Amino acid sequence: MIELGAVLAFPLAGGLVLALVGERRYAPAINVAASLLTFVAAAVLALRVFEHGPLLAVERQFFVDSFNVFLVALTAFVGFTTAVFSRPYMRIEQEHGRLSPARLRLYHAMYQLFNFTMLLALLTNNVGILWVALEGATLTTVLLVSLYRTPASLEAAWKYFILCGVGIAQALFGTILLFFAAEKLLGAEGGALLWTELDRVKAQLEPTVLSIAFVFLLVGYGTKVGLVPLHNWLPDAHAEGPTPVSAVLSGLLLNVALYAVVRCKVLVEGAVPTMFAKSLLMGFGLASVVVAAFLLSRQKDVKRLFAYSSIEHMGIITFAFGMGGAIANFAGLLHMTVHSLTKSAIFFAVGHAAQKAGTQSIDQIRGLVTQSPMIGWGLALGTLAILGMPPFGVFASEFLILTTAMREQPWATPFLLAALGIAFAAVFSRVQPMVFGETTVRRLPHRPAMMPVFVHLALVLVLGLWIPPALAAWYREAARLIG
Amino acid sequence: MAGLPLYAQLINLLAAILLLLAFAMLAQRRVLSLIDLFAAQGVALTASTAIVAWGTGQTHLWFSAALTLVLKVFVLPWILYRLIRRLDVRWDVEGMVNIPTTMLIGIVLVVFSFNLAYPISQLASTVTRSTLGIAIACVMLSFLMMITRRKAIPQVIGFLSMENGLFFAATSATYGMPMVVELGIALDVLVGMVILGVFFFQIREQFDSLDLKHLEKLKEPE
Amino acid sequence: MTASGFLSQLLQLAVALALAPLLVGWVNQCRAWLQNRGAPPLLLPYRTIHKLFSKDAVVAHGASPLFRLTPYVVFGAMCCAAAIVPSLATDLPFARAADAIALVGLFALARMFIALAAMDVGTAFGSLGARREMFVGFLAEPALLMVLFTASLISGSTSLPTIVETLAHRELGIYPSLAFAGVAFTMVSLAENARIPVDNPATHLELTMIHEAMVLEYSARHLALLEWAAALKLFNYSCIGLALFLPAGIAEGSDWLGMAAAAPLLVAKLAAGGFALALIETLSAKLRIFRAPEFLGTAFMLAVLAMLVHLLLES
Amino acid sequence: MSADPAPTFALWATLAAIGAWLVLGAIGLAAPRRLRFVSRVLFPLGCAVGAALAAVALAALDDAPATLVLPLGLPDLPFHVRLDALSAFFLVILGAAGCAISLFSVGYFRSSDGTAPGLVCFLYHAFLASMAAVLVADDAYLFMVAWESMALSSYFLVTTEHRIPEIRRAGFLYLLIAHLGAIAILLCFGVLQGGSGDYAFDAMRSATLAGAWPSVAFFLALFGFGAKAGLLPLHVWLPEAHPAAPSPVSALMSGVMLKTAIYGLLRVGFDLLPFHAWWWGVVALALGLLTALYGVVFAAAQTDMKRLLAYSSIENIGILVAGIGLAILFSAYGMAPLAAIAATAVCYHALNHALFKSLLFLATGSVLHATRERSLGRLGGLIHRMPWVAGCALVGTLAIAGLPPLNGFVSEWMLLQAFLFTPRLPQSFVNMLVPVLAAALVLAAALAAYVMVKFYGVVFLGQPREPGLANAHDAGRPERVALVALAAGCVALGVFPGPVIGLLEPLTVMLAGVPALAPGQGSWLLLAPISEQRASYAPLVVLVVIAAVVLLAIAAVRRLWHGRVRRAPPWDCGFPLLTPRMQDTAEGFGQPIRQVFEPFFRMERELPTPFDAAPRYSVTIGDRLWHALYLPVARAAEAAARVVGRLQQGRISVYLVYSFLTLLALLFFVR
Repeated sequence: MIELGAVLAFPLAGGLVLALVGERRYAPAINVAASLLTFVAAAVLALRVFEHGPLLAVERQFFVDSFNVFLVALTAFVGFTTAVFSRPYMRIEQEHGRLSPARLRLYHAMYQLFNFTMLLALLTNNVGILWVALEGATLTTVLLVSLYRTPASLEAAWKYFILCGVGIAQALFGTILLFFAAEKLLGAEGGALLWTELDRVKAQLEPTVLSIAFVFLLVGYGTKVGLVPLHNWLPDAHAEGPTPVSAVLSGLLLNVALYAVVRCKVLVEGAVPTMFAKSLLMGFGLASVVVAAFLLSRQKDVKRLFAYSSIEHMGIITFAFGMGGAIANFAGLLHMTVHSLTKSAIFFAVGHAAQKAGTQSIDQIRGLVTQSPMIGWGLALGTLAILGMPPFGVFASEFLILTTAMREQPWATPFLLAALGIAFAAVFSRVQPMVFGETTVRRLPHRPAMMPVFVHLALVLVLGLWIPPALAAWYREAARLIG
Repeated sequence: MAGLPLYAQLINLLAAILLLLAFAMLAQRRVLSLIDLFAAQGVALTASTAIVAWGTGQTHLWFSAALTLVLKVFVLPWILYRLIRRLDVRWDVEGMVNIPTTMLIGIVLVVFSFNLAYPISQLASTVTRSTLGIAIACVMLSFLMMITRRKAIPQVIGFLSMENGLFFAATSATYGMPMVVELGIALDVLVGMVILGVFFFQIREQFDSLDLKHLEKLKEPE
Repeated sequence: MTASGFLSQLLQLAVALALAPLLVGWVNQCRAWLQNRGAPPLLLPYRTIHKLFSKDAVVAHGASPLFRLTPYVVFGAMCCAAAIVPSLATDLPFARAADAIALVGLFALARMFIALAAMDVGTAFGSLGARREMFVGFLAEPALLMVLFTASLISGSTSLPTIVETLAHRELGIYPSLAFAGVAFTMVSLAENARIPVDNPATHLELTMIHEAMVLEYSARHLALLEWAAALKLFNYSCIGLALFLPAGIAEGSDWLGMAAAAPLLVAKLAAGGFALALIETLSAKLRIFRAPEFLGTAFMLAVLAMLVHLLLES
Repeated sequence: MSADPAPTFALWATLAAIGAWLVLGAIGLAAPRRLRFVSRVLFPLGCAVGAALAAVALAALDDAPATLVLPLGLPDLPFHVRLDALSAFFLVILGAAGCAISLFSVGYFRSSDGTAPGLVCFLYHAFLASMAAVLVADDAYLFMVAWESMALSSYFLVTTEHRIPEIRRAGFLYLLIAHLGAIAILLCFGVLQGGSGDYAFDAMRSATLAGAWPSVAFFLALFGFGAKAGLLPLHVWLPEAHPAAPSPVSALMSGVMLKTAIYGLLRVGFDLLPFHAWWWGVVALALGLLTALYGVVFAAAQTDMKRLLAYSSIENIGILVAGIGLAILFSAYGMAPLAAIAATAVCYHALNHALFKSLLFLATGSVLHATRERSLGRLGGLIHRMPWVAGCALVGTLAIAGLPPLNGFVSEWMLLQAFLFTPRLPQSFVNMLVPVLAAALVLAAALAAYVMVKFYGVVFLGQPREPGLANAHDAGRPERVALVALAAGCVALGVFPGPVIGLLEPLTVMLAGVPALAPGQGSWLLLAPISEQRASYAPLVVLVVIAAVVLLAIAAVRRLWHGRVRRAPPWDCGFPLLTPRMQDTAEGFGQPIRQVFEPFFRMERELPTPFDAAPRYSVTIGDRLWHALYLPVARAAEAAARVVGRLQQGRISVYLVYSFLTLLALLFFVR
């Protein structure tokens, strides 16, 4: 109970405090501290749920089970490391003259509020509040994306706002339809929007309504997940925002949106006994993987490159959840974890690399290992990890997904094979010269924060070789919940 | 229609008005008139919510009606007006091409929406269930409107009118969502509008215009 | 291994060593006759070898030990080969150590060493010869192996004595595969023994020579060994041809009487073969080096065809 | 599922060796710049580990399979390890070759501006450890992890000199194809698990696959392992990557890593798949021989010594795959003894190739160090300056050319024997085909001799083509020991095939069900696969006879005549103005092959005109497959990307149209 409150209160309070105190020397420290406290609270909450099972609180308005608590812990963790990373990063940005103190104030406040909205989205039991929180996350990140106020960042933020706003409006319609269907069974006041209640009666929900509702929900939240063809905002927003924001967008926001989709999918699966929801997820997943792979091969901007890579991986995860079953769901959850850790690590490294080169253009970042081995190796290893090279954890989940697909959906494997091959060629051919070769980069005024990169990569490495039994049990339980 | 209680008939009437307004917005080139139409939609929405509240005795819908009135009839149009004045785009005219085609597509969308809503509304327990099709149609028309607009403010108005359609669906088809959700939605819309307002200024500052054609730089190289 | 087998083995090796230069002398004599030239003495090769052994060896400055070792290795390989091919009798204990495939391997070993030695001094002609020799070899070797395979398939063995025994005692019949193989074998033999139309053993015209170009730098005892080895090679090929296509008369086991009978028969067969070789050389013209692949390719194809014909018609 | 055999000492020792290599690597990583420490302490230790591993594995060849489950890996899929005859045999290869190569590396790695020595040490040992892990893996996940770690560590080793763009390009191509192959292998395991969700090999052995699934699995495996092995048409990376790597790494990659692909193919083909279809064998056979011919023809045209050896590796892999195809063919028809011969030939050749290819790559490493030259056109005459290297390389050259009495010949002999047995197959089409394929094998072997004469002659013989070569020095002591050890291995394997095949017996029994040597036939001296009547081979006798004849001849000549030698300028038909430039160049030596096999190549010639002040002739050899297959695929992908790129064309209303249409389409579909 208290932990739950703390998980939500720390970022909210942090955001308000940071908005009030303005840009001081210690503001980054507050940011880190708030994130750390959130993470500690999340860890305690996770332990509690792990020991005592699911938790319903505040008149059933909050619900924590294995599925979301692991995402809460992950979100809080990546939020914390990103805060650590953003300290030197933003200071260097400031010294490079890209940001004013007022903007930094906005950044810190919005960063915490963003964390708050995401945690709220994860913790709430109310499908309506989930919508509200995700919309809130959009609003805060819109401000973060447009932080530099350059034409490009404004354009990216505008597209992000409009596309996600419209998208999420569809999700609201889906939510209304859900309410419409559940109201008859649960009554208007009887918690017809509470997921736990919906889950209880899902078998009796009207299939027609639920199918249509799911279409709206999928299109709505899918826009935020970045599923093709609803993905167009994603590369722009990732490329033009500050790097810590790219890291949390890729690492956290996409996960949370996907979480929303999966929650809805569970309900629809219960009501519609056909392959309807599964096929939709698989179709969107596969389309995302393939289209993203092709788009990857045309990139010139390093952050855009990894943004497309996020689309690809979201596609893989969606495909896995679409296949369903114990193994695929397990793999999907694992992939969510490792993707979020790896991708944020990559963005950290990329951020510093871009600062060193003074540009995000791939052609002008060269020979990182020569000038700063840590950033270079971090980027190289992170890229290899995200491309599915063992012994990193991304491989573990891709292994499970691909082998399952081979048996259950063999028609999809040629597409996956081709897409993964193209993606590998595209990403690696771009990153290799950035890492190796003669250098073009200069020194930075502050020591870069490489700790988060290597902590993330180490975790991903461990997950590739050994998944702690507790975590595995957790994943398995969550996989069972997803169905 | 006969046999329905009066309030239901009134709601159907208001639904028709909403649809009409949506079409009007689709065809309207001038920004100021768009805002007026949007405010009119707000009035219709308030009225319909109030009538549902009155007809069904759902007290929390009165709050919804009040919220709608304040937000969609007064605050948002006021913000928009102010923005237009401050940005000096009062006489902006949208250079839309081919309004008849757009209208035609709009009619197809309406048919599609009615078709889509039909099986759902058969299941509804509420008397005003047939309005669901109109709500979907309003959403679709707003979507279409956003697609066809080339200027920032009309696009945002389209976005807001989509919100109206959704709200209408929520009140008429289900007698309103739980209060906390509605408050949250309203807050989001308001904050969103404020942020957008800030955005307009920044966009104008950067591009000297609110024309969206300036916002087409981020793309894949040919 | 029995004592008689050992003796038979030694005898056949001795016969090969002794008769090989004679065969060369005979072929040269025949050729001279056929070309209306005055014939060199029949025993000239023996005299040449002896003369060369007596001379001081002259070795080029840049030559490595490999250069000096090569003649011995080539000679050793040819002796080994001679010990495998049944000439008088099929009781060859050593043939158990090396079958038909190993025989081809031994020829290849000799070829490789001689080619390397040719490149060793670093002269233009040496490397030219080495290149051409390997070039001829890469087609001739498989062709030879295919010929041997055809025989192996007929007899169900790759051991030469067994092949000969089977072929010598088969029912009389027409084996089209052997006809093809025979033609292929003849072509390969011509190429492998530096004969017209692929090479010309008598030439010292730089642009046409192959074998001679490789041994240009050799003198004295080294050259003597190489010449002897070349003669042995011709002898070995002749004996292989005889064993495969005219096996009649070769004694089975270590039948001393049979061997005594086989000896004059062998001489007669070799004389005929040598004459045929001289005839072919006289009647044909030297090919351009790049015609050689066509020639050898034909041989290779014929050998493969022989095998296919065997599989199609005779099995 | 069989009863779980208990882990044996050998299995523990193998795991300990893997661990030891990893620890050595980690120590190196901790001291990245301390070259002396790394090369004087860590590499010799790695060498000792390799030797111990080889010894242990050799002793374990005969043991019953031992398994162990490690507390690592995925939750439902802990790492399974297993040591059986197949693993043990390949571990012997790894240990032996790894030992020699590590020893050679002691003197090889220098500090350069590329990757730091400690890091190289880490990658090198991680490479060794991951190869060993591949060999003992007993579940799909550990296998894949080790497999890709192997690719990854070798990729970083290949790109040690990452400042050179060609090397980066080579590394990229390598990793890309390796990755594609790995996905195929992964999908193959996906098929093999048979929907049970159990990825342990034990479960796969007992899984029942219906319909086309076994064939799908086999061809996925052929694709995946073929990509690693350099099988046509996935070979393009190999001639780029192997030369790019430092020589010890090239030796490891060619000598050992390619064998892991063969191991994988054997593991999947003979252990995990329930049965064989005859046409798999035919496809593998044809593909293998095509690869062999392709490799050797291209090797003949190369002008870079390491590229030449890399193409020769492609050839040898082709021969190995052909042998596997033959074994599959026989076992599909239930001819176990013949399958055993083919399988033995494959394993024997794998061992041989590991030795002589390592030897030759290490020799090129020494040459490279001594001269800083890789191009064949600038070498020559090194036999005088580097007698040790040249002597060992001669053994390797003769062995790889397949000459008796060295080891290359033994395996080719066995394989040819296997080919000769095919006429007993029930399928007449295959019956016809196989002899033709035997002809291709022989052709490839003969061409290999051509290639190796070119290699050895141009590098070590003749006169130095550049003045700088006069300063070349012979290899240092550790390098020499390594080279001599490998050369001795080539000779020993060539001379004692009987005992070696006897050692391989458990492996043959595992693969084919019966031993290769019929009982009672042959002896330690005499190799006779079916019967002595059928065929026999005793290389020791051949060697002794040749040696005896040579010695006798020398003695006789000295005794009867004399042994006087006079040195003089070369004769060369009396031409007095001989310069080193008049020797055949590598291009010149390969020219006949280029001419005969012209359709194979894509040649670009640059011919001098009569008016050139400094006339130059150059010819570049391109791979037709690269232009006919890879570039079109790349172009197609690029074109597709361009089309897909239009999705992201910048205008927000278009993006809105996408979501709108998606929504409408889905709604329409649902309704």
